[in-house]
Amino acid sequence: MSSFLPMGPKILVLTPEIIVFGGSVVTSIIGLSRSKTLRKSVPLLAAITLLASLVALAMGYSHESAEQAGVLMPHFNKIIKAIILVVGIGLVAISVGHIDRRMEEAVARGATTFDPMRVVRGEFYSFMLLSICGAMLIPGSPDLIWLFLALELTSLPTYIMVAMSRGTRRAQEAAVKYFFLGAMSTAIFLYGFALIYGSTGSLQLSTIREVFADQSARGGIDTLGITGLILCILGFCYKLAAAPMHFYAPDVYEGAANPVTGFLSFIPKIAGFSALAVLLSTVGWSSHAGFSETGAPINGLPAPILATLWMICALTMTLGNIGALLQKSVKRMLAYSSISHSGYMVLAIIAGPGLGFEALLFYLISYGVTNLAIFGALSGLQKRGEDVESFEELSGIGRRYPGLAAWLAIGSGSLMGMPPLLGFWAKLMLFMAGVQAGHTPLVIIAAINSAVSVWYYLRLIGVPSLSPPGTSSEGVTKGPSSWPRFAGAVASVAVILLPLFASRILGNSAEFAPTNAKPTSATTPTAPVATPKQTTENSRQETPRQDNTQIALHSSPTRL
Amino acid sequence: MIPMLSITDTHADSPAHAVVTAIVNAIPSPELGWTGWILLLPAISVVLTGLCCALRVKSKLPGWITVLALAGSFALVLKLYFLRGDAGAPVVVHLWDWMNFSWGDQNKWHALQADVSLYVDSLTLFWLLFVTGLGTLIAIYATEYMEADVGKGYARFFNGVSIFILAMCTLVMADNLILLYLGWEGVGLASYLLVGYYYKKPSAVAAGKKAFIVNRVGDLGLAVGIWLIWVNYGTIEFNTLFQVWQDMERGVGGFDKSLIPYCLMLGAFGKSAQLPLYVWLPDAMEGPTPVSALIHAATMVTAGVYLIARTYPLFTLHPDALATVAWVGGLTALFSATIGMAQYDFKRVFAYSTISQLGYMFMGLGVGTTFGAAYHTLTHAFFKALLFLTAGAIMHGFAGQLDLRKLSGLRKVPGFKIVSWTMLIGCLWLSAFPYSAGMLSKDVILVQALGGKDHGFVWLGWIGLITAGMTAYYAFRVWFRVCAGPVFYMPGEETHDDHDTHDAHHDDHGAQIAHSAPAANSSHEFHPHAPRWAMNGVLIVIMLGAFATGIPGYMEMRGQSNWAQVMMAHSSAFAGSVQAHVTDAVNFGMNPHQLVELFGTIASLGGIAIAMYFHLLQRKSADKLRAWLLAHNSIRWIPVAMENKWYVDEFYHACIRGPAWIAGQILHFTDKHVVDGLMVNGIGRIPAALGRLFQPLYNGVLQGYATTMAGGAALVVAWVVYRWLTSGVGA
Amino acid sequence: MIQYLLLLLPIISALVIVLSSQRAAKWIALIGSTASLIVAAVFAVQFPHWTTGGFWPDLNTSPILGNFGVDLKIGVDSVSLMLVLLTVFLTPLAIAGSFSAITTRMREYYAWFMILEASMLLAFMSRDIIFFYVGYEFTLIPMFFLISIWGGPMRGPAAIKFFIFTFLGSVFTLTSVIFVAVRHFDSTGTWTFAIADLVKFSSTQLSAREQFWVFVGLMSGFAIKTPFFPTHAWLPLAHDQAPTGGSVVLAGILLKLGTYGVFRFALPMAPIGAVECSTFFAILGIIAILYMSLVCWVQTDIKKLIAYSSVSHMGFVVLGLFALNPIGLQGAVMYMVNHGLSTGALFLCIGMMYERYHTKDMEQLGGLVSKMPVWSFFMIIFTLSSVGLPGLNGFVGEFLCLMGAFVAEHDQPAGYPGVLGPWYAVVAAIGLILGAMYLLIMLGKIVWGSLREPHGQEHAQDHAQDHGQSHAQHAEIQLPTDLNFREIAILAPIALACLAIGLYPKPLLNAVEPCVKDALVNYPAVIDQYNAKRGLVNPGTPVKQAEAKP
Amino acid sequence: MTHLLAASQFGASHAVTITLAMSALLFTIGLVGFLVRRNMILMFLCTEIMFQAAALAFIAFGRMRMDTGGQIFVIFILTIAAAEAALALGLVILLFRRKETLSSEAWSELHE
Repeated sequence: MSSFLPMGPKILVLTPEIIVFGGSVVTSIIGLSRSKTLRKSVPLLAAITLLASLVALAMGYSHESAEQAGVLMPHFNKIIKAIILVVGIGLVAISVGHIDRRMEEAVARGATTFDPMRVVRGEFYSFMLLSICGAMLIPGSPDLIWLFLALELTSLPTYIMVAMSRGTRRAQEAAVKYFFLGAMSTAIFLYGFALIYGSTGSLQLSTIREVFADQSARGGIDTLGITGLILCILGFCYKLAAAPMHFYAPDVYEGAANPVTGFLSFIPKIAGFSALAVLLSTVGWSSHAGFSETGAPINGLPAPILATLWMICALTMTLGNIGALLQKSVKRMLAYSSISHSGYMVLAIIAGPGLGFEALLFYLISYGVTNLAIFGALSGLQKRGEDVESFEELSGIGRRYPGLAAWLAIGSGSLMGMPPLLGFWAKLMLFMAGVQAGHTPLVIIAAINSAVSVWYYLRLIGVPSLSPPGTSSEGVTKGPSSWPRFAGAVASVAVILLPLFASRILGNSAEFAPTNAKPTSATTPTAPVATPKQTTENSRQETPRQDNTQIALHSSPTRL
Repeated sequence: MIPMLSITDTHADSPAHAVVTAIVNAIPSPELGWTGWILLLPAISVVLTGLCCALRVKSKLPGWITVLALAGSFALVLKLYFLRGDAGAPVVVHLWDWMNFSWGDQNKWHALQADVSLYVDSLTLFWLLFVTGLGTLIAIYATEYMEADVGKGYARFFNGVSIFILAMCTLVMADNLILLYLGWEGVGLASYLLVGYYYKKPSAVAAGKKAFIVNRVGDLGLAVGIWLIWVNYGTIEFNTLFQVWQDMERGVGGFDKSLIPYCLMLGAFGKSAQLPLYVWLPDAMEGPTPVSALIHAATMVTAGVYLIARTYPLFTLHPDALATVAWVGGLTALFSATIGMAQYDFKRVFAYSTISQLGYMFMGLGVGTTFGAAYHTLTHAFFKALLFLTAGAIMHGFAGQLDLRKLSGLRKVPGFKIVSWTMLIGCLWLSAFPYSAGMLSKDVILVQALGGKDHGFVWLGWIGLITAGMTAYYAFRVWFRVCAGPVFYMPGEETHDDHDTHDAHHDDHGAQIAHSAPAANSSHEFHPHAPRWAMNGVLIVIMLGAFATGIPGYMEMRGQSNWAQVMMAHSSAFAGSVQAHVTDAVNFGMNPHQLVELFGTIASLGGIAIAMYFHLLQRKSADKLRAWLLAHNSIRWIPVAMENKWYVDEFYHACIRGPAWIAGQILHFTDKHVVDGLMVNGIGRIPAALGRLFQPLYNGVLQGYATTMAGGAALVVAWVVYRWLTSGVGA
Repeated sequence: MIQYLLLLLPIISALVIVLSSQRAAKWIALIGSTASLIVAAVFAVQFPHWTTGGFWPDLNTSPILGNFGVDLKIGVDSVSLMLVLLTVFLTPLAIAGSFSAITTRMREYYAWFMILEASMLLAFMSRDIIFFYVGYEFTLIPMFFLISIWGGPMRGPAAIKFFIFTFLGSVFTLTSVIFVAVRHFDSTGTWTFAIADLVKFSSTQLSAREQFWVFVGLMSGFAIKTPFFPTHAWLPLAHDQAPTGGSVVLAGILLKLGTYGVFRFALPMAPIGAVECSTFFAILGIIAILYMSLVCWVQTDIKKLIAYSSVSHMGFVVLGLFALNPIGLQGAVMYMVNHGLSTGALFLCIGMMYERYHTKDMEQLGGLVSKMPVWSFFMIIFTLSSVGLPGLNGFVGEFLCLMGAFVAEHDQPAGYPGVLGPWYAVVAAIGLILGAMYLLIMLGKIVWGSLREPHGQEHAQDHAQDHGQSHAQHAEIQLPTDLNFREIAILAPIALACLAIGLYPKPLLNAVEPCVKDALVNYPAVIDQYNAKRGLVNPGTPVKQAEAKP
Repeated sequence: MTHLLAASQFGASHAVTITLAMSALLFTIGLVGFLVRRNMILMFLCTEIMFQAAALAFIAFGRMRMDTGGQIFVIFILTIAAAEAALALGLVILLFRRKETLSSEAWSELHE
């Protein structure tokens, strides 16, 4: 058993999570208050909690203490937490006014009296905070147990949130689908954990990394470990909504209320990507990858893992996009779009630390903020107390609510990667990372996919602003609270303005390497620069370069 | 080493021929900058008449502006001529840089230099003299002729005329081929605008279009020629080119070099309406008659002659090309004469005669007498302008009547005396009546042809003689029908109240006429509209000019030096020409001079006599002859084909325009349904179709999802295992 | 700082327009764009490198993704500046041309228009590939709205097709650019997207295979934008449906983004790839010229005809570009500017006619010269310019493009060997005939002939209302029979520019010359090698390479 | 690192192998059950079986590696399983109240 970690730095590092957890307890209680003002302050409280947590993160987090606490990737950890908290505040804002909407309206009308048994607002925000707390815990996990628990802490509240987000049958159906399939995926990655444990004999991620390094130095990670990793990746795919575990997403996103959909499309995703990053950091990447002499990519990931991720990446992008093309419901469309974005981000995971992680984080920021803009606009609308879901209902709302249409348009533009919006820069970095890692074919697939995606994003731009208002869109009015719209507005402005600060947000890419990893980030040029003259003369038949400093280039097939 | 010019030296038996030793290198002459005004005056006229057009000036102001501008140009040309004389050395006047840039610095191929500069030698002057001179006269004529359009199309007309003179002067004064090309297309534009002057008539619009497009075919040849010249010689400036060419040996050069003259030829044949590109010229008669006179008889159509004369040093390097020019010219002359014999519209008769006479000019160029070609150009300019202007006067007077069967005895109609007699002069000149200028100029060419030793030039000479006979016939067919005989006339279908159909002459081979006004105004209700001083005066002046153009011919005949000859001799066009060794050749025991004198006279007088019989003395017998020809199936095709212009238009329509149009339709269909529909939209549908393929998987059933997920996971794992087993290298 | 002012002016105008009233929008737009024109003129006067080549101003500023070398570097060389001038010249005219045509949602229209101008300027002025791409790509958004709000009855599909098509192409361009940047990083350790650095790196350091793919990637975007032959399907539809102002900018400037991209990026970055592909693309160009000419011939919709003719004309540019010698490139650049002027003006003319008759069907119209002589005058001028009549602007570019292709042989004494040759030019030159044919036929149908007007104009107006252009609130602006002063004032400057360029193209040619040399700096050697591989040896020595400008 | 060396000589215990096989079998049973059964309670129980299969594997590996970590993990698995069970039952009851059926197929309103 590896050494016990000192408690002090650990708590220091975990302060933000602790604050969030505390907040969740408080909100769950306050939500039951008879005072309307207090009840109404629940989202505010949740937001304040997240803000406090953010402050704590900004003030208290240091790389040293994080390293002491066993955090594998301190900088990554910090930024992921920050993203979760910032976007979390926005997610809280867009959900204001949704939960208990009927109940509160009835109370306001005097039709009924307040009944603590029939309200869920407190619980809802409490679960939200819990889920956020779980997601925050993931990137810093030092061992598999922590990782497992954090993942479950992220997921379990979301199941309930889906069910309680609105009282319709669809929400309940979504919840049950989400829950059962989630349980299955949990079992899959749990089994994967078991296999990894069996292969390495440790639950500590740092130890696992050493063992894997040792194994690959001796010919490759053994079959048990590889199988475990692949199972884990597949299990995590559920959180990412990545193929082949993405099938639930359209149904669940459609069934849940708009703000919850917004939540689902971001928090589990970032949790999944953090988990993937943390887990894969045990098998390592080469932080600098390029071409070998033959043009074959050099990448530190073991070949089977790479193959898995490659396939997942390509499939997810493609299935997401082609699925989205056919949708009539905005939320289903956004679900597929969310799937495809997971696909893009897997590319960043493949590219690995350094540029890849930087691209991943930037992409997550971009996706989170853009998501807020879109769901802010969607949540800011209602039709007879119900969510607005289909394109028909959005048709021509730009005439009445130009702002909301604009946010939808800006958000869509960013998602499709239209320069100069945030999404473009994210995609740019992603492609840079992909090309640098030697996965140009994957980048080309991604590029084609983003072109395909234009078709449905254009609908989201065009239908609200360009189509004439139809019968379905006549009853659409503004939602009860202006906070979602406000959040959408802020997010839209951020989508436009954030690129200006991109450099400052990300800091230095060198910090993204796992701290305990071997220094593989030497940026030596790999391929000798071939001048056109040389290349026309000879036909470049050098043998592939064997690079022993890289971890686990090849695994022996005989060990499968 | 000056091989091409040695010929004139060795055959200096004729004292008339000045001995030129080399093409003189042009002198840059900035002090002659005022020659730019020759271009600038018409340009100013273009602007001013354009303004008149915009301001809807309702007077003859635009006409007089144009006349003044052209007269000014003419005066400047005269000044230039007297300044330099017949034999002045060529000068280059640089006006401003145009398409001019360079790269590298090693050789001349590292720059493309095409400036707006003027190259003035005696060839240029020769052309300028009659272009501006006749231009002025015809403009004066038009001020009266077009008066019905004052306030409507009057300014537009003179705008077009100004554009034409500007472009034509640019063409002949250009010091490089690209500027020449500018003028070349510019005259095409003027032709387009003026032929389509009566824009409400579909036939006029179509004729203008046709003229431009057919000319473009020729222009393509010219363009290719220009490129080839640049590729081979690294420059397109005449002065440099001449120096290069005169240092070259005959027949030297690869395929692309020997292609150059053929390309230029194509351009020249397009502009000068030779086979196979002559088809636009007859249609171009849709334009107002002064335009036909100025552009389509006297000046523009001689641009092709000018081009070949200008690049003659190149042509002499390629004797086969010259022979081609000669043969095309000769055959065109014959061919169009056959058509001209059978037309009833006398303006068209003159159009075909123009083509025919242009054929003579090319024959002259081809057989080696640039002097003959240029001289014939000059004489033809005058007598053909005269003919057209008289035709215009008749149209003007008889409401656009052009059918020679519907007019008769005009010389007795009051006011048409001058017209008739000037027309007679024109016809005599055209039919090469002995000792007329037309005969003198034609003889120079025919003598040269009959004296030719190779390329079958002798045959060409005989063709020329036969054509001369036919020419005499059809020229006098017109005159005897229209001006002689009993007085009888039917007006055309236009009335002067409706300016739009002014000049809308009857078209007897079935072209569409938009306004089918009642044609049968009985003649006694109709009062012919006699020409006044401007038209008559111009007719007389041009007639006098036509006489005057005979002078060089007489002097030539008497072996004296004359200005036309000297001017040619001191231009690049003379270099290498092979004239004046014709006395060696003997046919029927006569030398070519005697031969032409005899047979030319016979042909001319014979033609006139036949015409007199059929069209003055026994008018009915002409119809009988026609009926007799038509009655016999074996020879029926002759009159039919001749009257239908040998179906060349129809042939082009069926073989070129039709297929292209069908191709256009097919391609449009392809574009719409294959490129756009199948390819683009098809590819566009792929993603959605793929999406539909996967749609059943999202069936909403929990177990279904679970199975798909598990199955998908299994597939991914299977794929990984497969990759692992087969390659050992991931992705 | 004037270059930033130039970029910001349209954006500021757009913001002001958004905040202003519907009535004032068009005037603000006109003032804003005119101010841009003035600023650009000042910029052009200050520009020191007209004949020497090189970029100005030479500044490094405003990092956006600083650690990845993405900097907002603004600077122009003479070719960019020419296109900038074209942009600022055409935009006010297109705006003024929309005054009476746009009667609904005017604020949006003019705001989008100004944004469009800004993004075009950014694309032309950027010295950073990513910002070029930003400008290049962002033009889609305003154009999408311009088409889909103020367009014709098929505006939706047209806008979407235009958008997706162009986007699809440009993602490959982006991928290629990223590839080059990454390879640059790999070999030097620094990130940069500066055009000069990447061009230098890519043209000299990438292998033949890499260059080939980089070139293919770059071209797939530019080919669609230009558009090259088989990828032109979006264009006729987009042009047909776009409002007049949109068509003007689309044909006049946006298409030039594609050819500008080829000139500025594709050719300099991947000489080997370009040489290998040049015959292919040249043949595409020729097909475009001939095929589109024939298609134009059978069009009945005048706007579609001009749209197709744009594709045909762009074929000449393609041919000129792939001649890979100074003459061809000069021609191509000239053609870009001249096509912008003449086709833009033609679309303006058609728009003015459409506002009066509400039809673009040539079967329903005819003989307009007798009713609208001034309009007809302009129409004829611009058509002739399109036909390539010498003395007007179209000729210079067309002639040089063809000549460039003609002289692009392996054994050129011009110092720039090529891989095309006479036959390419000769076949393409048939386009001269066909071009004259379809354009004159168009003139013959609609300008000349006896007057033909569509029946029931009132009905046509009602019909237009049905298509979403509700004129209900805004009474249709009454237009005189012939052009009014505003419309003449729009067309006259273009006509003058056409004439001026046609008669005195020398300043432009001189300005383009150094840029052309820079763009071709690697070519003679590469082409000689390529031809040697095909067994064609250049006997001459290549021209002394121009020193790369600092 | 010593424990690694010790673990590398694993495979000694026959019992471990059997347990692992058992675990794999259990997981498969759970998965197959999950895929084929329509009753939501049974489906949930199948996920529990899969969880327990993982737990069994942890124990077996822990034994094999001579490491207590596996056993510790099992405790957490059980906890989470309990939490999930609570959640599952809550959900199932909620659904049953709505539709009076436990069949998962009754809930397929959301689909393409």
